[in-house]
Amino acid sequence: MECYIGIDLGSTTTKAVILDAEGRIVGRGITNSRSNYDVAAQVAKQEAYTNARFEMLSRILRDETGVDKEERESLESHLTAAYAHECFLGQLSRLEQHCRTDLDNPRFDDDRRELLQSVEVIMQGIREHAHRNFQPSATARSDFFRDIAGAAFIDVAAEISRGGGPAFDKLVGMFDRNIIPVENEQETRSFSELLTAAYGRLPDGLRSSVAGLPDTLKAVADTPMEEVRTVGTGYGRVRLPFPKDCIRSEILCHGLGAHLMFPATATVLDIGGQDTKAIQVDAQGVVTSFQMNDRCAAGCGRYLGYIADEMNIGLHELGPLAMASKRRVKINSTCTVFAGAEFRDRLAAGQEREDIVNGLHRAIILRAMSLLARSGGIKNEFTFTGGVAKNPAAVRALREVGEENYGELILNIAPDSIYTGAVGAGTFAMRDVAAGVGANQEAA
Amino acid sequence: MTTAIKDASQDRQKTMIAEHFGKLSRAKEDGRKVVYTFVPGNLTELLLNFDLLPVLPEINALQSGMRGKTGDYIQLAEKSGHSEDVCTYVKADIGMLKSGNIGPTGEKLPDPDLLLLSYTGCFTFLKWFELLREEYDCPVVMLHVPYQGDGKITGEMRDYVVGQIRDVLIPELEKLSGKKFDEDRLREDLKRSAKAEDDLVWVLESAKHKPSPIDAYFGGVYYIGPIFTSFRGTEDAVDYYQLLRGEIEERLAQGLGPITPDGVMEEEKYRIVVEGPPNWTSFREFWKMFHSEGAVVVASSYTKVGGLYDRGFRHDPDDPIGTLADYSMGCYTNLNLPDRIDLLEKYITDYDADGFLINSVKSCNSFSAGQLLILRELEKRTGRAGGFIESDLVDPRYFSAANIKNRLESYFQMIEAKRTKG
Amino acid sequence: MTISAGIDVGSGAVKVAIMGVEGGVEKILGSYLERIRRRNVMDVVDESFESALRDAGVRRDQLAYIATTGEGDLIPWRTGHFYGMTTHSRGALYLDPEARAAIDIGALHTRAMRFNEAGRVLQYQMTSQCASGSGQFLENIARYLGVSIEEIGPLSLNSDNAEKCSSICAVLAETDVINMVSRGVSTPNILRGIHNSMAVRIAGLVRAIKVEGVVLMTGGLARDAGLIAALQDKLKDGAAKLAVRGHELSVYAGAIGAALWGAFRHDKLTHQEASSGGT
Amino acid sequence: MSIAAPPQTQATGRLGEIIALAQSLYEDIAFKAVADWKAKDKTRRAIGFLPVYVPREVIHAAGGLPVGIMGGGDMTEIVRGDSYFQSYICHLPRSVIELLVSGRLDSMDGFLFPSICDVIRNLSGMFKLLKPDRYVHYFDLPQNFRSNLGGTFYVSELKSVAGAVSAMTGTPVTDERLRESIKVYNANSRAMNALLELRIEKPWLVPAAEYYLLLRAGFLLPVDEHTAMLNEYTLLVQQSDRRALDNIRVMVRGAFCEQPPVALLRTLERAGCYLVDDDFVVGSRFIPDPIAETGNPWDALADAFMHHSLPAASVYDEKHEKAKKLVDRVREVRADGVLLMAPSFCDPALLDQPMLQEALEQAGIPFTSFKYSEDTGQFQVIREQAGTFADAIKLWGTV
Ligand SMILES: Nc1ncnc2c1ncn2[C@@H]1O[C@H](COP(=O)(O)OP(=O)(O)O)[C@@H](O)[C@H]1O
Ligand SMILES: Nc1ncnc2c1ncn2[C@@H]1O[C@H](COP(=O)(O)OP(=O)(O)O)[C@@H](O)[C@H]1O
Ligand code: SF4
Ligand code: SF4
Ligand code: SF4
Repeated sequence: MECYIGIDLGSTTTKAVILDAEGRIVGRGITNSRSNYDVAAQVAKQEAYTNARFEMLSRILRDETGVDKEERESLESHLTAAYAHECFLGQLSRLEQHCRTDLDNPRFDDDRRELLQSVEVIMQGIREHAHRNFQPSATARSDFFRDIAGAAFIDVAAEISRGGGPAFDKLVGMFDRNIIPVENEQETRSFSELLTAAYGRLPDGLRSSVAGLPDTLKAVADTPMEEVRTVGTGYGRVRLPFPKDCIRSEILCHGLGAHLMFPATATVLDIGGQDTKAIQVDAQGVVTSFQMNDRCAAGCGRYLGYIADEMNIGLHELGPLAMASKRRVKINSTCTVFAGAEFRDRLAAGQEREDIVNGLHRAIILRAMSLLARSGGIKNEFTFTGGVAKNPAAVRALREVGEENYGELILNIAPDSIYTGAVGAGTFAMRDVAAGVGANQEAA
Repeated sequence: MTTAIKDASQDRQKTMIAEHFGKLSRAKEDGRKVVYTFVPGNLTELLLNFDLLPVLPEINALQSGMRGKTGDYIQLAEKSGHSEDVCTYVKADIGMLKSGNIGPTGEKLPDPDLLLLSYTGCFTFLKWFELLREEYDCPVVMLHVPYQGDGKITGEMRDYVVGQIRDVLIPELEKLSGKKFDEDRLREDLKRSAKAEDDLVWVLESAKHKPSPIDAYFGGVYYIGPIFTSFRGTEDAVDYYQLLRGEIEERLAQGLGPITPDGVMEEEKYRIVVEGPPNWTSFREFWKMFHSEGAVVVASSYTKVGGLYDRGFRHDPDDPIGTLADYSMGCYTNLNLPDRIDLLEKYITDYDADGFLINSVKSCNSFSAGQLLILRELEKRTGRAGGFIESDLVDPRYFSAANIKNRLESYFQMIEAKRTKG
Repeated sequence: MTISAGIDVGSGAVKVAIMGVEGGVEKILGSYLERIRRRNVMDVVDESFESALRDAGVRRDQLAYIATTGEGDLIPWRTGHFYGMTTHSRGALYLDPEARAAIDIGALHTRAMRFNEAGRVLQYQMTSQCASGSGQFLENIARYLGVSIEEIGPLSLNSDNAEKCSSICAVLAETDVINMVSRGVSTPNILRGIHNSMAVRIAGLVRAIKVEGVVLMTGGLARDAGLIAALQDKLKDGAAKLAVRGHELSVYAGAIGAALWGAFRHDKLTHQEASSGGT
Repeated sequence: MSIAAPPQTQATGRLGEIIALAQSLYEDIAFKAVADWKAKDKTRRAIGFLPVYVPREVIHAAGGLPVGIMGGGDMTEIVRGDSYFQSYICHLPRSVIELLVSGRLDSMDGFLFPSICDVIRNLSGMFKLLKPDRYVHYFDLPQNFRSNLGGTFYVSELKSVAGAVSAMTGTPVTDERLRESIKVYNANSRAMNALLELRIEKPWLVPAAEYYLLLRAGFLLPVDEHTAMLNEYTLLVQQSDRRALDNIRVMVRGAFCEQPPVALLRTLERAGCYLVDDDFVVGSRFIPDPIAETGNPWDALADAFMHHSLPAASVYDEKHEKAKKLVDRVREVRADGVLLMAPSFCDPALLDQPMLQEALEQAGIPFTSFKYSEDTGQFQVIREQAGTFADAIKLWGTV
């Protein structure tokens, strides 16, 4: 299969999509951006390939086996969860390894034994957490190893130090130091190895539910996927590990991506981790004007991240929590770093958690509104993209504020909205190849 | 900064300025009195009438900016209690004062014998001289110039200003200088002003040609120098503008583009109208962002802060005091927002510009408050590409070259896109 | 002996100091610090208060005054509350009797204050709505770089070629740091770069209050030798009469100062009562 | 320093009702009260004016209702307002534009922009463009204070406003009517002074937030209703059982235009500061002494503005006596210190500060300064600053 790849190296997350020769999205991958762009891009791409193969599997199961829908879905979700679990355990054992090696440092001479013991307890704790978390029915707090493992790490560490073990700070410091190398290493096992391992984790009943499942899995794993061209975009684009002519500005990519997803798009709002963009596009998806936040990250996605951290809940849970609010609390400061303090203040003042969180969402949207206003207002159709578009409370606030001020809106949000920039980039890759421009892509 | 600009007129101007500062440095020994005052709507001819020497703190601030001194000056002022938020011209001036009041030629500027607070088009002027008054033991005279809020100069406004000039200013200046007001001399000086003004207008309007022989913003700030400052009404100014006009006539005949610090501009790719003052601390770098892209500024509002001569105003020797009043009330910063927009719109069409660009400076509320509405209105009315960048006059902390360059590049691309489409 | 407690509730950590004052001699009897890290503040307060009492070997009923500072006015069982700059100045003076100014860099705010030989605050300046250059910011960066807070200082001191850090926003600076790492800039050079940019801002505050003489760093970041070095560097030129110092107990300055003011107030009140024959 | 958490000054009964009314007027950013007032009589007209000072007598005499437009406070969500102003311009004009474009100023038949700064000045032009069908006037206040120059000019401005409002209402401003209006406003300013005196004497009876809300009510209510409100409040509050706290007495300067949020005032009081004098909504008492009720009323108004008004950063200090007046006032109200609080990005207020600071320093009066904006939501810094300020004075007494 011919693959065109778009990679969006965001400030918070790195997204990759794979487009087939017809420009359909066949795979998506996302990972958190990190200090090593190469790795981030590789990991996202790898994830996208994995995702593409799972989609392939899904198609085969649907079209080529007689298995009924319910059973098929059960199999797929189990297999996906088991695959993720497998990857997680791989990373976890690397984390453990790094923690142990780290403790060889002479400055731990005094309490090495205690710390090593704690590591053991913590790892065991995380494994147990993971066991629950990777049930097909479980809703994950986050997609990323750092977040899932980190939260569990903190929980167990707090317990240990409360019980008279090493100081909490010391334990958590261990995580902070060692998560970095883990993130910067890639999974060493191949897709096929991981898939086989995941297959091994399936309950017996499921394993035999489809005749010849192992062969099907092998076929999926062996299907060749050929990377024709990759185009990169995003915050880190000046440092992208790509040849210069395979790089596009994120504004252009977002505009085009939104246009492709919703051809009648006139205005695009993208709220990412550290930046917010308001873009106006014409009928061909060409950007006509735009505004971005400069110099200050107030009111971006990262803000929600800090709040979720503060409450020790997952990003996914934040929106639903806010949706439960019935009152509106007005929040004025959107400085990302102050968010936690403001949250605590308000709690102390007796305000409800969900109302505060709801207010925080509205505050973000209000910030975005001023960028939108500066770029020329909201015109129909209006497409909302970026990570924050996944958040139902942010969407609700956007719709409310938008309609109060600009009348009725056609508000588009694609399930793939976080991939908008990557889709734009992938499409530029296709167009470049079609037009015969651009580099030969060995380098990527 | 002017090494590459070798026109005779430039040399001439330099000499004039050097002479002026020379006079200033000798003022005390020569027994000449010094008056500090502001540029917009200034009363140069009136000061000339009493042989007073003007010092323009705004010009000092901008020149300090060009010489890279303002960063320190501003910090010094902030250290003494000035807020980060306020106009940096004021802070640069206060900082310069605190560092010994060394002028652009390296000589110490004389202390003022009078602060002439001609209050035209900006409230900050008022505070500025209230602050200077704390430092110098000298009188302040206020000339309150009412704003053209409703877009016109009413009889009451004119009477008010004329009355102040006649009943307040002239007596004070007479007292200070020990000289009597000489109306005939004023008429003679005003005649010379008008003559120089004719030539200036011709020069500015030469930008209507394609390609334009001048850059009416980056080059323009040099062309307006003498007439906006201390030379109006002098023979020097008349000569300078004749010389300048001759040079431009020459360029026009040869079909040449403007001179930039990096040589003659090759191809005129974009014709732009600019609103707002330039940045001084990175003036050359800023200019380069334009000329290296083939962008020529064909008209600008900043070059009208010292008078809207191209809209027909001339100093009128037949009504000497009235004309000074009209001049004070008529400069660009005293126009209301709707009139500013009309004027810019007219420039865009008259000079056949591809687009307009606003350089919004943090310091100057007088210019900046409302510029985003100007942008939108002009886009709507002219359908041409509008651009918006932000910087500051003399605060190096607010000039982000990468940011501005980025915006300018996308802006020029937008013009290109508009062209290929329609 | 008058025994008093000072509780400094910060946005990053709770600090408690137990002080004894007798005949003009002030002594620190016990102390405790606990970082909050996403836990309920009041629980952390209770825990740290008990631990500090244990450390001092003092019973609760022996305390003449429980003084709070920082966000501590939320504690219902306090005797009185003093504001941060009042307490940090007093604490700084206790820790370093030569000090005539203090710079307190906490998790979110930076403050600079000038005081006299009696600990009376004369002038002060504080950062406002923006968290750039704060402890939280440094903490985020450290987490990104995978170094623990304690290592920041020593690493930064090892820098040979400090990187220029332009971003003023605590959040955007993270991205800057990512860029530096991917360009292969070493961790010490990144940290020193960040320290330098923080120092510029802090120096601005210090200049604004016209300090001369010894300046003591208080608050959590006083433990950061790298920041102190950067600040010493920045303040060297121009104001030659400045000496920036740290103290190993600097982080307790607020708590110490609160306890001392509490004791002072207690003595004053009992004195008043005594002289007025009680009420 | 506070020994215990200060008890919340809760107003109950009739006093509570008055405060509740003032609060609801303050929160009425859609100016419903104005629409209601107009609905009672088809010929009624309301004229909105921006801070600082506008002689409301003239509008009143022409049968109009002068309504203060003091910004959107922290109650207005800024959606489009930000698109009209760069980040380095103060907050007030954004919320005012927001109110305008969202239709919340529709009940105003005209707008006056007194000359206090370039931002307000340019805002007048923006209103002209955005509301071409309304009366929009930049009301130029003289900076020359001679009656034959500034005075004459000012009277011409007054007459131009009177003419415009009269044309809307059909009520010409005769000298007689204008004198009557001056009387009505003099009564208001007497009520205001009585309250201010009480506050200076017993600040615990008149909490800053309540005082502030009452001031704001005066910019919305018809003047006689407001006078009655003030008188009733002043009477009732003296009968209340409010007790004094261990707070210091401070005076506020610099807040003449963009208004701080009410929560900020409460924060200051909680941090241990009684506000005994301030320049909030300064236009409501800009001319403290009664204006001449006989003679030529136009000249009386001009004379009052030019020679009997309070100092403000936007008025030229011709006699060079601003510093002295400040120090005198501190002594007069027996303030322990001064809070110089100015709106962020406000050139007039911030450029004034160094001069005021110098004067206070010379006089040995403690002061502290900070910036705010009308939608400031984080008070920690301000609380710390004010609290430390109060601590210092309490622990060590005044100078
Ligand atoms: N499932 C989710 N639910 C809610 N918010 C999310 C979710 N996933 C991501 N986000 C938000 O999106 C932000 C990242 O958005 P993204 O567009 O990936 O940013 P960038 O392009 O700058 O890396 C995060 O900070 C987070 O707030
Ligand atoms: N050794 C250290 N080096 C650098 N930073 C430190 C060190 N120890 C503590 N900190 C920082 O100090 C901050 C806490 O300081 P503190 O004065 O307690 O703040 P607050 O009073 O706001 O809670 C934290 O942000 C932490 O990152
Ligand atoms: S505000 Fe503008 S016009 Fe006024 S002094 Fe500053 S730069 Fe000049
Ligand atoms: S306010 Fe907060 S988000 Fe904005 S620049 Fe400052 S630290 Fe960054
Ligand atoms: S707050 Fe200051 S700058 Fe803003 S409108 Fe008012 S006076 Fe002007």
